[in-house]
Amino acid sequence: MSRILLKNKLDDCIAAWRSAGFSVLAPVRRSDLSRFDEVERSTDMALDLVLPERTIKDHFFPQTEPLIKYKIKKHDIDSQEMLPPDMKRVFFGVRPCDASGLAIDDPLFGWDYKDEYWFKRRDNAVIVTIACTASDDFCMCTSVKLDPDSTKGSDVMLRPLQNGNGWQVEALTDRGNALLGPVASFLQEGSEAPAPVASVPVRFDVDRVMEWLADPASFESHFWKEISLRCIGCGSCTFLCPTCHCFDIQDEGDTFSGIRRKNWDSCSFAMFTMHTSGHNPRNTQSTRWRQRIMHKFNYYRGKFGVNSCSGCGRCTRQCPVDMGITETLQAITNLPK
Amino acid sequence: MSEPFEPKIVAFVCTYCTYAGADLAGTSRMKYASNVRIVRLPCTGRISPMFILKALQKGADGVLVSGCHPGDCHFAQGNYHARRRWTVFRALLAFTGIPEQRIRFSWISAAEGAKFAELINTLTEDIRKLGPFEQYHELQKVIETQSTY
Amino acid sequence: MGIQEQYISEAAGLLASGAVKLVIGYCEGSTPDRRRPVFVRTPAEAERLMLDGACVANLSTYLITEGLLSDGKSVAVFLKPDGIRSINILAAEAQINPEQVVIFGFDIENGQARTLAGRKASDFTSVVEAAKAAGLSADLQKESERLVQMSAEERFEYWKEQFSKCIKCYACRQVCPMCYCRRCIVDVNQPQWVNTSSHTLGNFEWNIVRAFHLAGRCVACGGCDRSCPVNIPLRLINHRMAKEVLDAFDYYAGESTDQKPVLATFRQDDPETFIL
Amino acid sequence: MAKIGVFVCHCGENIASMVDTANLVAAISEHPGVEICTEYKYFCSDPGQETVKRAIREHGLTGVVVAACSPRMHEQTFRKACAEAGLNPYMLELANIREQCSWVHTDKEEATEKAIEITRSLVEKVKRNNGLYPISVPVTRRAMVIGGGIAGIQAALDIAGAGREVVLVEREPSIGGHMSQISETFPTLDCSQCILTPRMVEAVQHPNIKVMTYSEVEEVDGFIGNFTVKVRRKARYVRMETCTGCGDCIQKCPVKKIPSEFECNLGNRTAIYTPFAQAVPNVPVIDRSRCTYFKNGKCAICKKTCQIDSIDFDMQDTIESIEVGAIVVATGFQLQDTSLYGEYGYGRYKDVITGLHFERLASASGPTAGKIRRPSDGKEPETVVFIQCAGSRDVSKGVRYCSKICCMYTAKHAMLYAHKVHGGNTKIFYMDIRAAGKGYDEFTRRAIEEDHAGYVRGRVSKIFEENGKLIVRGADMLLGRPVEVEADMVVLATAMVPQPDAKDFAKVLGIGYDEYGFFNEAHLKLRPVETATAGIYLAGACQSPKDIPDSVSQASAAAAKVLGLFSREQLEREPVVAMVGESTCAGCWGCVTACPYNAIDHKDITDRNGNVIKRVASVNPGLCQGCGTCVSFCRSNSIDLAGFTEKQIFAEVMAL
Repeated sequence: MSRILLKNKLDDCIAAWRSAGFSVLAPVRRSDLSRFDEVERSTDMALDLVLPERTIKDHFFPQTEPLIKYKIKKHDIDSQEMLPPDMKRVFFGVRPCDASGLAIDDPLFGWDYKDEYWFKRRDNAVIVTIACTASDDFCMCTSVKLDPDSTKGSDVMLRPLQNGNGWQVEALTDRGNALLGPVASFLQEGSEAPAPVASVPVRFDVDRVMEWLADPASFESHFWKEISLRCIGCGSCTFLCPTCHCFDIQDEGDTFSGIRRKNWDSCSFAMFTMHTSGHNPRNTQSTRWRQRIMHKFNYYRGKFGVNSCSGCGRCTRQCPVDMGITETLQAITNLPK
Repeated sequence: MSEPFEPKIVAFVCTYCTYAGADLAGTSRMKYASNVRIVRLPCTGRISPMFILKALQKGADGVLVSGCHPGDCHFAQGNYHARRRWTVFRALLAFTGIPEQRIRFSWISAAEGAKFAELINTLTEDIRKLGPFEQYHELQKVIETQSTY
Repeated sequence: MGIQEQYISEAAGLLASGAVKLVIGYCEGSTPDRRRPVFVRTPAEAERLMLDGACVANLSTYLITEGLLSDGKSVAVFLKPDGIRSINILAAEAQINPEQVVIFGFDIENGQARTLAGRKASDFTSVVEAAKAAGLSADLQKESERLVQMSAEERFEYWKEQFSKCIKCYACRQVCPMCYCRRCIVDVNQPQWVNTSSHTLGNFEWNIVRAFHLAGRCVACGGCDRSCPVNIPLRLINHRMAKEVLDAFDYYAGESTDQKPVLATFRQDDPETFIL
Repeated sequence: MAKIGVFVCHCGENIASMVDTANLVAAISEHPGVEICTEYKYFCSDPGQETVKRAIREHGLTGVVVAACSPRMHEQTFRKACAEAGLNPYMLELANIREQCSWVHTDKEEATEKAIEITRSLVEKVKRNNGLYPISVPVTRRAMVIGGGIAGIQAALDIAGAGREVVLVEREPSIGGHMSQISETFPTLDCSQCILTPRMVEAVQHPNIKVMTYSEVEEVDGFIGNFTVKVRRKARYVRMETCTGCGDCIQKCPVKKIPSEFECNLGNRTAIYTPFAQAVPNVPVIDRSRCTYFKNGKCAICKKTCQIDSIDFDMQDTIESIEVGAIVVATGFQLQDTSLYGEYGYGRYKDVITGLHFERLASASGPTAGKIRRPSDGKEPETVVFIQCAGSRDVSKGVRYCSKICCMYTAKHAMLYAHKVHGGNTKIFYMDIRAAGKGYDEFTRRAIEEDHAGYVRGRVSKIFEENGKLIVRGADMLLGRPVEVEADMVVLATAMVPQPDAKDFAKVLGIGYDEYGFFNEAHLKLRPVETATAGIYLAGACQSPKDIPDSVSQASAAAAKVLGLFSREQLEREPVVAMVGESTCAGCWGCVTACPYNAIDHKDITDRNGNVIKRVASVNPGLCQGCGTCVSFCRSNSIDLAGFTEKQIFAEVMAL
């Protein structure tokens, strides 16, 4: 026996959470784009998506965020911090890979300086994940040692029922348990079996990849040049990635006042490492692509003990030239030992 | 309603014709609305579309771009080049929903002080009727508030 | 022999004879309906080339890769009429020497690739003329007209919604063969004309500037639109610009390798009905 | 750190009565970077300027804003003051709070607010101003005049007369141009040759003038003060240095039946020839295409005849490269080919001729020794019909413009005819009589009143031959009825058109041309003799149809411009010019195309070993006039305009 949430009770849950002061965010399809956004009822949701095009990272580490508001005075500057307001949020229908992405980034934002802008949002968010029963040609969670029902980063796990009427509900954390409190009356006990999770093939040997990347000789390998020839140097893979977290600080304003902002940046951009002198240590696309792969599967692990990839496959799925991590790691897997 | 809305208008003009025309309006002691702020450039050829965008960001409710009549350009061709740019840029702005009535173009010669004064008055009045360009200013206001994400 | 086999054999021949150092074409992609760009350097590799109705990307964008053509050697590239027009513009804007570009011309009709005869950009004059005569896309015109019929406020709201999605990944710029600037205007920070932040204002500015810079240069290959990860209908805004230069100046981008840029030239009798 | 001084002028009451200057000073004083802000009754006065200068020195100001009148009024005044106080004059901006503020507004509060905003935005601009220094360009004080017609000769003589060297290039074997073909000139009826020939001789003998006939300009490089011109000296096959011009070779040349271009094919010339008897230089040329020797290697009679062995069949074209500082273009005009009017029968009927033909017939040195004889049978025509605007002012077939000289020369022709053929009849079909000019209207009146020129207002619709007569059918619009005239000869007032190769030549020079091919002046009203390319000037009919007095006036004007340029060794120019950011320029050459002054060129950037890495745009500060059209075109923001830089304008707007 387990707790069950029936689909026809979902609206009650939403209402209950909302009246408990939560805003409820779920995958929606709006203006020709699937992403997480606030919903008021279940019909707003697009839960049938394998994966929304945008990640939930957007809601913890927004693409652009004000940090400081400043006013320029004759002899000094007035400034005022612009932390986000307190927001109690339920993210409903998150996929395990996106939820894992948050967990992967947590140590990054908290290892020395605790990034308040991330944790203020993170601490007040409850992640309700739905295990995947479907996948597509780009999904690769199993290749990075996660699964279609990984619980990493999630507070509540929902497993779709075989009969399609609802989900098995499992609270994974205190936050998850607390979230279920106000909706306990809409849950029921049941023994319906969950549907089998999606079968996602293992597309590369991540251990072999890590081994190869760690070999100092690999850094200068001709491999990087060949594999990245068609990369056009846009930032779509990094910006759609649930774990990429690079940013730039930018002042925007006029003569009298302005805002200091934190904006996404991408290691794919030629400007990313451009020095004021004009020198660019990563002056070709291959060195940038190498950086991205190295960072995800070598450096990040070195620092935080985990690879910076949750296997969502967006990098390939939305790449204008059909590149992505999968192809590269497959190629590394297939390199002669 | 208390006070009538006073629109903010930014004008980009060439120094040889329209700026001189504006001076003439002054020396002739013509009276016109005080809503326009003039940015003086050597030639309409120097007026980049970016100027217009920045004026809007700065809260302009209307923009005027003005220079020498065709054939009168001090630099012979600057205004012809400018005219092509305006044609294209104006179409672009209109297509993105920035009303054509807010971005105006004119030829005003150094002798047309009266035309300048009259245009400023009409323009001010037209834009006053349109009201503040809230839709665009809203974009700026959003930036200045904390993220609700 | 189908077009694919024919071009594979010709590409292999060109590589074998040393007539070209590289062939830029399409090969199998990560799913059955995807084709990805491929760079072929040996006759043997030419076997990987594919050509069919799924080959839509405008590969001319790779020709502006820094240093690619600087050794004076030739490169062959698979191009549709839009790509051929791109070559014309790149040549007219002195970014490439068209003599170094061998074109495998093709077009897609009813989902099938069909040969376009010719090897050099100048061989395709009639193809470009036919494209001009066929007019701008009627589908886009219809969509664009729908927007034009709206009130300015509605149109603004429409684009505000669309541009609010923009994440400034610059895929639209990177995929575009016309965006060859060594430094994009958006990367100019002294002064910062375009707000680089991806808030809606910054996105408005970026997308307006991008469209303006493509006015009279866009060949409607659709690359930006397809590449946009957040599905902004960039094709519409580019189409509107193409229509404007065609209507106002009878200018069709990419007609020849010596066509002058529409915004660097003028006619004394250019239309000016909007100027007071 | 910026230290800006702001000086608020009351202009007596002119500003102070409408702008609360105390308020203005208070507001500006609070602005970041403003070191000092004061007000005064008249800053343009001596004590006012002293205040500014003292403040610059005492406060070490890095920039100055004077909030006063229009920069068009006192910018120079205050720039000078800044310079005198040791501040670069371009570190100054004027905030126009008089013409564009106090004088035009009626609400003091609004005017004050506006004055504050204007001043503040210029403070922001001036913070980003850069010190600029006048640009000096060395000047080669030698001029080239292209075209040896009356305009070219006049320009050359004027420049040479002022002591500067001139190279006069003419593509025909002789200088003289169209004027040498003309019989008498209106409105004085003096003989064209008589007034022209002395000037031709003067030119060729002038110590400062080097005349290069039978030569063509092939390439022009460089810019104002520093042109390099490649001139092709076509092989004459006669040695200029030794030929005495005795004419024996011409006499003996067996090829005698070549239609003479100079005589408009009404007379003949030989294969070795001078175009006309008074040619300057009086050295013949061999027409290679007609010469028997060049055709089959036989003949060479001229060589045998020449006593001083001046004939050289092996002579080759040579290219001479000449450095000059200025170029006067005086390449003249041509006549439109009138055969496009099928209904007039030109080319079909021998006795339908052009005005220039008539000049040759009336010329004492012409093929008929000045007797009016019709070409077909040599008879004296009893009735001559003149048709004006045979090509001019005709949108459908001819040209849209008025050729300007035809009304006058037709009246002259009617007069000459009346003087030479007593009792003859003239009919002149005209649209309007345009006789503006000194003595011109009097002249046409004289033609009508004294010489009975028969003016008929109307157009001719058809000319056909019948019984040895030319039947001219037309309409008399004043009487409103058809007219038919039996004429012996018809003279068409053909349109003046640009030289057939004018457009190509304009490209060689890098100057503009209009839809017809006439060269474009920099400004139709204010700079009519300059071209948009600095250092290249226009004279005569290459710019637009002109008569002799106009051509000569313009030639002298062009010469004055050249002499002005040559008055100093260095040309000093305003430093408001464009500059290229070479690191980011993508080399698309849009700016090169857009520049109205051809001031932008390509520049190779090379590595240490001299290999070209990339090509970028490069502005020639000697040519740039500072319009900034290139800046607005440049997509990558790689070109900027000193004095109005992107940073300056951005700051100005962002402060509004």
